Amino acid sequence: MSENPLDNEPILVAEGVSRRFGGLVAVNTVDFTIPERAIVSLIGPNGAGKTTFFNVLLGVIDPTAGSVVFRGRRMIARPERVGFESLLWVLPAVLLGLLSGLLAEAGIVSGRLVALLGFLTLMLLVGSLLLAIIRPVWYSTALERIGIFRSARPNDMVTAGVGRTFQNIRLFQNMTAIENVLVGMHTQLHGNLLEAFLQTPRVKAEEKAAERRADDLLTLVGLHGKGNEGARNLPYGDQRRLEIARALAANPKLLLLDEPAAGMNPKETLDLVALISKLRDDLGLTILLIEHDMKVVMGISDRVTVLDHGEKIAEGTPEQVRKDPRVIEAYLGAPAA
Amino acid sequence: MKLARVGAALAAAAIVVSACGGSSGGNKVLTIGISFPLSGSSLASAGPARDGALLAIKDFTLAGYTIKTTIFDHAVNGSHDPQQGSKDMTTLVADPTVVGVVGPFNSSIAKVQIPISNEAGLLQCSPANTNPDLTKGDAGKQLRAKAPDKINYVRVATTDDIQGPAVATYGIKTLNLKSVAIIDDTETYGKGIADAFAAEWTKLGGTVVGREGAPKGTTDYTAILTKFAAAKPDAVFYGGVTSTGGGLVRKQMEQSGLTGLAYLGGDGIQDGNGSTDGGYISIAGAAAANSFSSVAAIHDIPGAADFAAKYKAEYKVDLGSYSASGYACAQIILQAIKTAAAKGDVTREAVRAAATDTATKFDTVLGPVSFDAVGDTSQKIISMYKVDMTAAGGKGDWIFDYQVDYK
Amino acid sequence: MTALPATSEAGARVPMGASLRPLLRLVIPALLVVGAYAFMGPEQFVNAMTRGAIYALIALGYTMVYGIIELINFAHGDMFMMGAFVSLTFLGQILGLTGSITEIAKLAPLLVAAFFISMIVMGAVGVTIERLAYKPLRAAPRLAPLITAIGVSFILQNIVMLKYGPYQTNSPKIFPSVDIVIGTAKIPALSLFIIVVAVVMMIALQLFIGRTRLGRAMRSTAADRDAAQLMGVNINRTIAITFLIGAALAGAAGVVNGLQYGVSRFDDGFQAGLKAFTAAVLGGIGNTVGAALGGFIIGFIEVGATVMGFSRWGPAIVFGTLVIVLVFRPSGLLGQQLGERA
Amino acid sequence: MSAAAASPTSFASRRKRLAEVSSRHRSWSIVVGIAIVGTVLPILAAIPPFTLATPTNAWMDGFTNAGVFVLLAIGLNLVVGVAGLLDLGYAAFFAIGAYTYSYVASPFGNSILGIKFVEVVSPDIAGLVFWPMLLVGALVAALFGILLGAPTLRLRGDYLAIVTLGFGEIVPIVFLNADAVTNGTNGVGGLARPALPIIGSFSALNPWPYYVSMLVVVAVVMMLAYRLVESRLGRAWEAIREDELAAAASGINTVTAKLLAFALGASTAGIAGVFNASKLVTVSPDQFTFIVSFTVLAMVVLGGMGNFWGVAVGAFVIYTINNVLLKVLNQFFDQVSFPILKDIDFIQLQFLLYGLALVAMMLWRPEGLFPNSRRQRELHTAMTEPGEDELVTAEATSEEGQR
Repeated sequence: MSENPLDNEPILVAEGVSRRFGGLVAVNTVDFTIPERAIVSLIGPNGAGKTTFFNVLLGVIDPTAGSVVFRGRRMIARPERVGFESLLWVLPAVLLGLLSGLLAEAGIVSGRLVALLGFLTLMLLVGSLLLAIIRPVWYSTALERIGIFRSARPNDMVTAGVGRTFQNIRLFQNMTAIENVLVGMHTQLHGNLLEAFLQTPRVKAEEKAAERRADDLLTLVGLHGKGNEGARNLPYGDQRRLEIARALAANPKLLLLDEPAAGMNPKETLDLVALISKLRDDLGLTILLIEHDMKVVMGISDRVTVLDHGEKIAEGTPEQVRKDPRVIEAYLGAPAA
Repeated sequence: MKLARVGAALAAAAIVVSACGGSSGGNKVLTIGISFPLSGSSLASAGPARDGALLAIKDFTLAGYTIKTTIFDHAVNGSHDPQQGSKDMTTLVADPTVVGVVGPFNSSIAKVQIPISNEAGLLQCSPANTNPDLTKGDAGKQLRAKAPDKINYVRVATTDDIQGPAVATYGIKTLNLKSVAIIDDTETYGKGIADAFAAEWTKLGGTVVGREGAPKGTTDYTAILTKFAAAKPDAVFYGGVTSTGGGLVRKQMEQSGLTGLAYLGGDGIQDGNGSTDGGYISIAGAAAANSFSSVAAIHDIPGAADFAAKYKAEYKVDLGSYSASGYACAQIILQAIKTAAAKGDVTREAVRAAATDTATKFDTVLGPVSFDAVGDTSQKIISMYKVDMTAAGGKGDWIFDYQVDYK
Repeated sequence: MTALPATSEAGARVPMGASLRPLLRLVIPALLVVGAYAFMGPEQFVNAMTRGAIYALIALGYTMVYGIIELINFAHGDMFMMGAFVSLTFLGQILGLTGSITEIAKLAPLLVAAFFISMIVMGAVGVTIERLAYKPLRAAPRLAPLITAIGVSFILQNIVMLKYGPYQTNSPKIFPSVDIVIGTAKIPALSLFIIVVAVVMMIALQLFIGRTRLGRAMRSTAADRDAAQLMGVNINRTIAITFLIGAALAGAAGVVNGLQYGVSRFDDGFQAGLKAFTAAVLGGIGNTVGAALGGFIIGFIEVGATVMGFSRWGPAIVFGTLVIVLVFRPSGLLGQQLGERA
Repeated sequence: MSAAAASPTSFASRRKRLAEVSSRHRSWSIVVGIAIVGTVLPILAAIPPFTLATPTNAWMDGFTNAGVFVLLAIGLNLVVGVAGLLDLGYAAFFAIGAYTYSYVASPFGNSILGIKFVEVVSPDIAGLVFWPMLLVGALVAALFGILLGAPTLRLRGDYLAIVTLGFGEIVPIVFLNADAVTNGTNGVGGLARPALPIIGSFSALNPWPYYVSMLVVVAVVMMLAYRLVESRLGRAWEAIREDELAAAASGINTVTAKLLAFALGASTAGIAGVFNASKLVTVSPDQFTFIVSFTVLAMVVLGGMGNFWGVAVGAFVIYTINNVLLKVLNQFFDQVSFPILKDIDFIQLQFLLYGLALVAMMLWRPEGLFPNSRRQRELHTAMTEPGEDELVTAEATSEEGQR
């Protein structure tokens, strides 16, 4: 632990990530790596493209170029030959449909068999559509092998081990705090439909354990005893913490925090900084912070990256970044030399 | 709490309704049920049938008995509802004073009611059902699963498999038409009669140049009619009733280059003269000329004119399409009650037996009617009518042309 | 802003696609229209246009109301039905007209009056209904006004049924049945009149929404009600006006329907409303141009289905097309403008 | 939950305790609750004011019919109330369940499947197939729920609504026009009535076996529904309803979860369809119109979305208004000889009264008769601080929740 976390193996590597909206280039060929167990920050003035970049990392929006590799697996990239995928699942059904049509025309099959073939065609069509919608891992892998690629979706990223919070808190307002955490635990629970129907001992035990763990998580973020409060009734700072607890519930390896200190008073901010350090030190998490405010991140970051107008303008230790003239210019808006 | 309030309202309703039960003045109470779809657009055709039946019951007296009626509307949210139809029949069979039921109107309701009334041995007379499957063959037997040989369901309307061919024969033999385009309303009656018509038409050497369907609620038939026009038929046959489009189709034929063509239909479009609200002639207007339709009854019934006058005096409107059939059904049930009373006690079973006795001839407003072994009317005379726009004071009316016996 | 490096694959592709796209947007629909014309022939083409025009007029009201308060106004179809009854009452029962009127000098003022009266009456009905049944529920769960909308639909139907009976009522076809001959095809002048009326109203609506202060208020309320309120827009009045215009257009559709088919019944609104709603969604709900487009498309699908001999399957084909379109364009054909809100 | 109890009257606290006990012993409370309701209803139907209106048997038959709607409402509540997916074509699955039963339990259906079953065995045996068919109907409907749900899941909010509405229209049209396999407009008749080993085939005249079976089916379905909602999947649905993006960011595969909501909602409708078909012994396309979908939706919204007991009550209330109350008004006023009212034909006013009832109930209780605790909490906040801002947020949240 004493060694510099920046020397660790990278857990996430983003290469040449770009995202444009129409004529606007929000993120422009950004290279970005996060070493394991590091706390890195991404800062930049308003409109620098931080949140867009963040959303690309999380699979919320597709990049227009570049890719993101998480724990050795390419998760996010510009979609490739997606049109073929549609073709792939339409084609078998169309072929079968044509075939049955021809067979029926030729009088080779008739009556009930035609109906059966028609039904099969329909099932095939919808089955493959279903596959494309649910997109299990084996399906994506198989597609990737033939050169068709789609980015992981937000929930796939969670399963892979990336947790997140939102800039403007998005809790499940009408649920209690503990229910929020339990929802976050979704990927960690395995009770299936049948078990839920039968209330098997296994699923009961799992639910009990989940509630205990949710309690522990609430305690960890400092919300001990507030589990049964409605999320909407919690004070602002607590809501931020609850969101972190919810993200932690999925056992992430990498935690992405989007302006976690926004709207907090100095005292709350201090507590938060302590919590973030604790998460890394005690739970061994890797953390990416996105901040508007430079002051928040300076204390805890191992490395700070600065974005401006969608481009990476500086990267280094907080000290280095603080002194970088381009950063100062970007923040203060001094005229270019 | 809300439930309690609803419950209270229900209870209040029930108390009041309850007052109608019981016997009056020592007479034995007999109840005749009426089960029709009576709200929404169904009322247009089922209402006259109900009124006809009520008129017959109103005039009927039998010493020692008091005749009551109970009316059930099984239209829910505007259209006939099989679940409600079944509930109404359950209600009727559960009331021991009910000895006969006039209804239902739609085949799909008959299909859920017959199994119940059959098990209870309750006589049912439908003024309008024409679907052969309700009585004949295996399908009919399946409906009477509990007592297949105890017929309890009779009907005064001739089935589609007689009426449809009758119109086809008329078109080919009498009107000398060769080709026809057919449109139906996709309902049981409309599609059934159109199928039967088409089969007979082809058998007699005619050609069917177009066959389309437009569900009820359709208002625009121009596309179908333009398509027909391209095939240049001699006539258009409409399978269905006026309220599902019979008049609209005729009206729009003008717009689509089919002006003046012969227009054929079953009894579904034979519903009063040019001043009858919502009737075929009043909707089609001047375009109604050169239309032909069938009615499953003899034309020249002695009591018919009398009945029409009485109906008009009672309800202040002309006869509707099924007024006479409703009246006839009630007449049959009442006559069966009389027969049962003459033989002994009037029980449900006695009434049923009296009505379904194949030897009995009932004198009805549709002419003499008797029922065959499955409860279908043995009266198989079909009368053909055509529209005369000079009749009914220039408003147009159906004028009798000829009749054939299809025994 | 910053340009992508020219070497980037994406950078090379984008301009080409961008230059082709507007052209394709014009060419593809044009090809479709020409194709439909060639396939159906002129008469059926006009049938489809006429039917589509009526759907489009109704769909406009659906889409406007949806755009502004996100309510699927199931009572809107009944506005159309009532509009038809207002017009037949005025022309048939008050003026006692029955047949067609051939003199333009007499016909024109009658038509104008029929449209005017029907649109005014229905506009008033629309605003009243909004006040009584929807406004109190603006802060309620979203499905509550949906249920009242259907309740209102039942009420309107029953009122008309009590007044005019459960059967079809004749509406005077005052428009003379004159055909315009194009080659071998005979096109009824009435159909052309209907198409023209519908298109004129659509253009007027677009101008109103795009160019006037009230139209701007409507757009801003639709985009963000709270922000609009902060900017001084009178929300209640704006919503009322939206209902007024939507219902008036439905009233106009009712008049057109009466002229074209000559018959109305109390339950006509249901099917028409369903189709119009489908049209609004097909075009991208909330988008007025989309609603008009959707209306015409549905007209073409229905007529096309009949031409190909699938008249029984008409509604199934309409909804099937809708599903397919939505699978590929989840916010309808022209729905992006609103996509951000959803 | 604790914060919500603002005015702890003894009634409120008692009610709260009841709610707590019932949620701790959910399954037992359902069994007990259904048993109580199931006993009270026949007693009511057998005592004077009610017996005089209609015979007890007819009441029982009506209760069983209402039970079909209770099942439908429970199923739709899973989709609309819990998962927040607006489904306007729910009758499609009702139809699919009913037709599924008809294929196994009618001579016509058997001939399509190419088997001989109903014709060769006695009704007492044939009817036994009803019980496994409840499950099969549920499975087939669930399959179609997935088939029809799959293309719709990318759609949001009201786009979903219109597509489901479309399926609700398409399915009956298919049953109507695919004559060869569905007997078209005639429908399929001659279905076997359910049977049990000792009592044999159910009878049309004795409503009790149907009634008791319905109670059992409702109790089981409601128990399963509650278990589902209180499971991991149920939490996922609620999360999706509240905030889809946040749900996805919590690792929920929103697509699969929605598909499951569709499938499970559909399966309940399938059960209702099998039951209804076995009771009517006929299925025809006109039993499954849009109006059924809408009626069930009204039941769910009126009962209180998300609350299974609430929607069951909603179903019962609307069924009673529509199929009982409005039908007896004529006789009612005739009997009391109320001056003006007795001359009005209330049968013709059914639409009007039903419409007014819907509007009035929604205006009176926009959140339904028995909103579930979350929605109540939502509303409570709005009521204690009736400031303009608060109302706006409450509305915004509820809008968010519906999508």
